[in-house]
Amino acid sequence: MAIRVQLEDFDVGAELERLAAGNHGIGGVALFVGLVRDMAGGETIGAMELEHYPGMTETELERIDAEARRRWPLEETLIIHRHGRLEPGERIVLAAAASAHRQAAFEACHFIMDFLKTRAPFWKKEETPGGGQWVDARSTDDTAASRWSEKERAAE
Amino acid sequence: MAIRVQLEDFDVGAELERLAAGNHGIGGVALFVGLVRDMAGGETIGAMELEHYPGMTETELERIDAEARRRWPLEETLIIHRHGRLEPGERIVLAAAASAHRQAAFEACHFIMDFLKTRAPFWKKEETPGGGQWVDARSTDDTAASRWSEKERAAE
Amino acid sequence: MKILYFAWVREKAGVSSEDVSPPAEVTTVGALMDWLGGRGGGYTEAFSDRKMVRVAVNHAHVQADHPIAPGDEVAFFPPVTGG
Amino acid sequence: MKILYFAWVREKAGVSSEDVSPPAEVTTVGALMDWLGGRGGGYTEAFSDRKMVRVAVNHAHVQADHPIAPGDEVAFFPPVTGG
Repeated sequence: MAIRVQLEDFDVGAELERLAAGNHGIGGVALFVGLVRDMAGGETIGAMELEHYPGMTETELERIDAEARRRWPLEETLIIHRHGRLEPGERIVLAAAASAHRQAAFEACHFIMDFLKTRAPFWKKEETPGGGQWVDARSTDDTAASRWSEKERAAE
Repeated sequence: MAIRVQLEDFDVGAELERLAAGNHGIGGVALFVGLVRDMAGGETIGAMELEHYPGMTETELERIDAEARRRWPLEETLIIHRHGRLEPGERIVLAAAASAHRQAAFEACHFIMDFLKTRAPFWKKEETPGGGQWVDARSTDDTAASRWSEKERAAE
Repeated sequence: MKILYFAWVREKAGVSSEDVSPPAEVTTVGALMDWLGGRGGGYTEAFSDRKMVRVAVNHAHVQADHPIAPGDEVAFFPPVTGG
Repeated sequence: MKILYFAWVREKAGVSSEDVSPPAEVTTVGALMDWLGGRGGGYTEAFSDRKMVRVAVNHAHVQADHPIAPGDEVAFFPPVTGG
């Protein structure tokens, strides 16, 4: 249940080690690592600038994390999101969910990423040969997030 | 597209680094790490012995990997599974799937784990206070694997 | 009332934050957008395509009918693109 | 024909592998299980609950009606529990 918003890179192996340390009730950890790509919509990306809303970012990530823990029996969770200038290949985000069983870990990690994509206040500006360009939100991200609320309705 | 069956532990951070190295078409990597729990069915587990079928194990993991790559547009995949004696908290398995987009990475990683659980020839014997006990296969694992074939049928 | 702007809404408005005292009849987020955008120049441009502007009041996502009060922190920004 | 046993099937059979030459009429996995189990002792016990025994021929999962040939490697084991 840790949330971190930072300029610096993170060490996935060390974070996993810390997450699971001493908790032998954990049977599986699902992780997602987002990386900067060098192409988007046919354009070459030299780098990207990640702007965010300090204060709200942490609050919103905590809300998403709390909702994941309400929905699934999780032993541990972790969300790290970087901001600032990032080059292709660099790590942007890490989401991890640890549970006794793998289905809960997988679903919670996927849920966290889907909601982070549509609710956490980050904005990407890509450096392309034609200049800086704000990334458009993708409708597929809204679709991905909405399937979790459908699941909830179906379960009621 | 690497498969490894080994006695030794593995370094998740180093494996992720190697998987994504130099491939800037990767936008996301989904990973799953399975760990030995210290309790199962109300019994304390002192350690577990993982038996496997050398030769068939690699072949079966390659089949699962190839099927994942056929179903989703993946840039890279990795499956590492340990055998031998493992104590609570130790890593058992790592599955990773890298793709341009997160949905493909998540689904492929989940698919690999669900199929590994029902098809890869590994057997766990747990050391409990009452002696060694072979772990029973769980019907929920069959259910988890079968939902992927339902998806395939629905898509036809 | 503290107003914050992010990403291209910030670039169009030409400022990243400002302190404002809207008239008493501005009681909702929607009315605030009308009033802020009505000041002309970059502000008008920032709010010209209202469907593309998202709002948070005191760090929580809200809709245009959400009420506002003098001590609030109100932020305007495009749909988020993190992750 | 090489026969392999794993996990509790191995423990019940009392051997991990053996080379056998079943009679010519043993042409399927199911018939092979009958023949191997018919040898008594641990073998009979290993195959007593047939529903709990899985089979692979030459490293591929198969069903009881799968054909077998002299050069095959046939393995018997419980449902797998890795991961």
